[in-house]
Amino acid sequence: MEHMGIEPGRLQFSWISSAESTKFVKVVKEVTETIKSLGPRKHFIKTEAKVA
Amino acid sequence: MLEYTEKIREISQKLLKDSKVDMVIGFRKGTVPMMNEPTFIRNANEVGQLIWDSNCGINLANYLTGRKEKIGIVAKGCDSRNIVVHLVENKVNRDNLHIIGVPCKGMIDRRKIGVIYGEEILNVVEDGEKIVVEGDGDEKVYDKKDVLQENCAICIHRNPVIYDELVADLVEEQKDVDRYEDVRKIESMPPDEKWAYFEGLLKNCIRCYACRNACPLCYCPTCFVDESRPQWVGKSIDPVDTRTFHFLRAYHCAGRCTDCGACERVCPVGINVRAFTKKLEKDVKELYDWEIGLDPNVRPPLDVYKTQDPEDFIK
Amino acid sequence: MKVLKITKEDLAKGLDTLNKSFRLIGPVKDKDEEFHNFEELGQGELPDFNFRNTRLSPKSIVYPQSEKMFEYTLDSNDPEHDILIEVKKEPSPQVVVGIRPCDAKAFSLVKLNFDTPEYKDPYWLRRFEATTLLGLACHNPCSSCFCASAGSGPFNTESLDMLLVEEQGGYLAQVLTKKGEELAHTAGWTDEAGSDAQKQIDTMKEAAEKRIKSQISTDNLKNKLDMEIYEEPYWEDVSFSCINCGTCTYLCPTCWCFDVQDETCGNCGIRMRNWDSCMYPLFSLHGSGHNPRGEKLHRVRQRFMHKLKYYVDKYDSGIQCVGCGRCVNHCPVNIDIRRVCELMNRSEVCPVTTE
Amino acid sequence: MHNPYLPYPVRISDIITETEDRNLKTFEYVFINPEDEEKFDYQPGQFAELSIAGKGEIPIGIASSPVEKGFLKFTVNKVGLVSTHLHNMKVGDVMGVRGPLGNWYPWDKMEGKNVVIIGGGFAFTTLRSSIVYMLANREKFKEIHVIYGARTPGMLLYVDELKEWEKRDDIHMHITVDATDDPDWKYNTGFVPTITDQKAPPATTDTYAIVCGPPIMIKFTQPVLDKLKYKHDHIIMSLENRMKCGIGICGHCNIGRHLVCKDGPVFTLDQLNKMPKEY
Repeated sequence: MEHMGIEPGRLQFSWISSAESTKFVKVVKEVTETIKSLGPRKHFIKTEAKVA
Repeated sequence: MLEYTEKIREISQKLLKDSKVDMVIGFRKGTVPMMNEPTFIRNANEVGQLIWDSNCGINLANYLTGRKEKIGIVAKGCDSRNIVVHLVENKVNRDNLHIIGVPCKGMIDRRKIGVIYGEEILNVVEDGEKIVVEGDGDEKVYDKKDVLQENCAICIHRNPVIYDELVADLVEEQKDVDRYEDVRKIESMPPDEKWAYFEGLLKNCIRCYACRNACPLCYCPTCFVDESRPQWVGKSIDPVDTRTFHFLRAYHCAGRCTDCGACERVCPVGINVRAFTKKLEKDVKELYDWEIGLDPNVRPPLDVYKTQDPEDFIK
Repeated sequence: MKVLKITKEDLAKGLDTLNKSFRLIGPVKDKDEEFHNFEELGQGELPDFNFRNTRLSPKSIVYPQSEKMFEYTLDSNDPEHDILIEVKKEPSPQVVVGIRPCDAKAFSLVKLNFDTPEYKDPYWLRRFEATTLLGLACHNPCSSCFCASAGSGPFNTESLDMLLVEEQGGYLAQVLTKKGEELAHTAGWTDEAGSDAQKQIDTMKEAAEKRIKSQISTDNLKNKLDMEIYEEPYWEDVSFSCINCGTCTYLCPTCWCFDVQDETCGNCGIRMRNWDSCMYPLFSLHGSGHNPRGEKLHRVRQRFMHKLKYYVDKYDSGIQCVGCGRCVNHCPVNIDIRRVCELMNRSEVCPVTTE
Repeated sequence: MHNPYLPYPVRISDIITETEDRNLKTFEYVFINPEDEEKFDYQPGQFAELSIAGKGEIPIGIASSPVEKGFLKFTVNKVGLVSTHLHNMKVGDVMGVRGPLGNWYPWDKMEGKNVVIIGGGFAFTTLRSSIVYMLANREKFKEIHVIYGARTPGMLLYVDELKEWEKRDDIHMHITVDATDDPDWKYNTGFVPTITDQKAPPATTDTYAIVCGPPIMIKFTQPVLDKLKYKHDHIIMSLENRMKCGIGICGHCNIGRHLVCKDGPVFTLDQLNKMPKEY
C-alpha cells in the first residue's frame, strides 16, 4: 500500500490475542493517534464513480 | 532458432506417434509481425505447425490449468517455473505432463521495437543475435539484447527448471543482474510522487483484464472483481477501482509471480503491469530469500509458518 | 456535393474557432506511449494527424466505457427516495476531427442496435446527434487493414459529415451533410475547390484502395445456416489460444455490449452502464450457476458468429466489422478475425475423386 | 426522448411467502403514479425488470394477469444479489418496475383452440397469468388442461387458486408432486413428464402446448410430447437468459441472432430447434 503512495503510518498490523485486552486498548489508541496526526486521507478515496 | 523449431517438431512427433501424450501445446507462426499464437497439436502429421523464435512470450503454463489430458508442453524457463507453481498448487498432475524444455535466450519486445523503428513494421527476421526489421522505412538491424522484453533482460532463470527433454543444450544464465533497479526507484519516491506514478501508469487502463487472463497464476474460478456478493470493487473505470484491481491482483500473486512478463506483454495499452508485481517479488526475496517455481517439493513461504519468519511489521 | 479547399493554416484557424463553441476531440499522441488516442483538445491545441489509426477506437466519444444513467437517494427523508431519477444533462455539441472512415462507418453499424423501431437508446442517440464527424481520409492504410473488403474503405464517407483529404499544402474537404455545411460555415472554411477536385479525390481514393493488401471474403456467410457454421469442428482450434480477455471487444469500434451496475456512496448513488464483453464467463452466467456459454470455445464462437453471421442475417447490412485491424494487431495471442472469417466463409467443396 | 431504461416507481402492497422453503415470495405492487398503470399494458407471458435502487434489476415473469386491475404481481425466487435484497423488503417499500418487456404467448393463434399448460416448479408464474386470463375469457378457448408439478405439496405456488381451479369443470387440472408422505394429498404423484404422458390430450392441429419449467423437466417432457405427436410449432416455450437491458440493446441474452428479452422469451420449439442451445 505504501509502495503505491498511501502515506506511511496509515496501514498498521498488529497481533492481539483475545486475552490481551490491555494490548488491544493500547494499540487502538496508538493507531487512532497516528492516523489523527496524519490528518485527512488524500488518496484512495472512493466517492461517486468518476464516469461520463 | 531453426534448430529449436526442428527439435520441437521432432520430439512432438515422437510423443504423439508413440501415444505418450494426447496433445502438444506450443506455438504456431502468427499472422502479424512479432506475434505467435499458442496452439495445440493432436496429430503427429501436424507438428509442422510448431515453431520457436523470440516471439513466444506468452506463458504456456496458462493453458494447463484444469486440463486432464496427457500433455506435451513446450516450456521456456519462466513457463517451466509456472508449471512448478501449478504443481505446488495442485493445478496439474506431473504424471500427465511431458515437458519439452527450451533453454531461452529472451523474448523480444514488440512494443519497444515498434517505438524505436517508428514506422509500420511489415516483417521481422531473426538472425542469431540480430533482429532485422523490415517495414515502411529503411531496413534496420538491432542487437537482440537491446530489444528484449524488460523481464527477459533481467532474467536469471532462462533454462527450464523442470523438464523431460531439452531441445538444446542449456544456455548460460545471466549473472550479476540488478533485478530491482526500477522498484528501488519507486521506493525512493515520496508518497505523493509514488501515488502520481501509479496514477500515470494506469491512466490508459481499460480493464480488459488481459493482464489477469494471460497470467498462469490467475486461475480463480471467480476473480474478486467479478464477485457481486460482496462486491469488492466497482466495475467502472473509476481510477480508484482500476487501481484496486491492479494492486489487489498483485497481492494475490505475492510469492507466486515468476516475472514471466505475460501481463505486460499482452496489455493492449502498454501498461507496465510488472510495476505492481515486482515490488512484492522483491519483498518476498528480501524477507524470505525466496524465489518461486524452482522446486515443486518445497512449500512457498507464504504457505507455511516458520518461527523465524520476519514479523517486524507487526506491532 | 461541395468540395472545399482548406489550407493547413485555415484548418488550424478554423479548428481554433470551432473549439470555442464545440467540444473538440482529435487524435493526440500519448505522452508516454507509442500510440495515438482521441482526446479532448484544449484551447489552441491541434490534433496530431501523424497517425495511422488510434489505439482505442473513438466509439467512446458517443458511447463512454462507463456512463451514468440515473441517480437515486436512499435517504428516507427525501420524498423521492428509492426512485431512479434521469440525469438531466444534454451532451454538449462536439466535433471529432480526424476520425478515420472505418471508425466513422462503425457508428452506422452500431446505430442499428441503439436506434430500433421499438426502443431508442437515449444516451447513445443524444450523444451521436450532438456529434459532428470531420473525417480524415486514409492515404496509407496499415498492412493489417482490411476495410475495403469489410464494407468500408479508406475514403468511405458513411456517417461522416465532412471528409478531409490531405493533398499538397492542405486539404480538399468533401462536405457531406447539413451538419458538415454548418461546421464549415462556423469554421470559416469557404473556399470552394476547383471543378476537378472531385476527380482528384477519386484518383487518390483509388490509389489508397490499391494500397490495401489485406482482405477477407464474406460472400458465403449469408447463404449458410447458423447451425452449419456453429457446429464446425474448427472452433476448438480457433479458440484454443484465447485467454478470454476483453481486448478485442473493448478496442473494437463496433462492439456495443454493456452491463448495468448500481453504485452507492453513502446515501446516494448512480445507476451506470459499463462496457461488457462476451469473452467473459460472467457475461452469460445465470443466477442459478448455469452458464449457457460456460466454455471459452462457446464465447469465442459467439463473438465471431455475432459479428460475421448473426448480425449479417439480422440487419442485412453486411458484417459487424469495419476492418480497422485493431483486434488483429492487439489480440494478446494473435487470434486473427481475417483467418476466422475465411474459415467461416469457405464453401465446402467436395474433393473430386477420379477412380 | 422517452427513456426505456427508466423504471416506473411502485410501492410494495403485499408480500406472500409461497413455499415451505421460504425461497419463493410473491410481491404485489401498486404504481405510485396511477397514470403509469395505463402505460404498463401487458399480455400473459411477458416479463418486467424489477428495479431496486442501489442493487440493480432482475427480469421476472409477470404473474398477475391483465384482467386483474390495480396491481402487478411477481413471484421471485431468492438466488442473487437483487432477489435476496428484495426478499428482505417490506410492504410499503418503494422500488421500480420496468416493462412490460418481451413477447407473449401467441394468444391470437390460440384463440378457438385447445391449450395444454405444462409447468414445473417456480416457472409457473406467467402460466398463472395465462390461466387467469383464459378463465376470464373462457369463451375464446376450447379445452384447457393444466399439468403443474412441484417437488412437494409445500413447494406448489398459488395453492389457494389451484384448489379453486381444481373445483371448476371448465378447466382440467392435473396437479402433481414428485413425492409426498402427506396422507391428505389427493392429487397426482409423479414427475411432470409422466403425468403429461398420462393426462395430456393427444395432439391435434387445434391443440397448443405451453411448456415452462426447469431444464430437466423440459428435457424429459419433450419426448413425451413427441410421442403424443405434438408438432414442434405447436409447442410453445418460455426461456430465460442473463439479461441486463431487457429491450434488446445490451447484448447479454442472445441465442444466435435472437435476443431472449426482445424476440423472446416465448419461442416455439420449432424455432428453438434451429437455434444454438445457448440457454
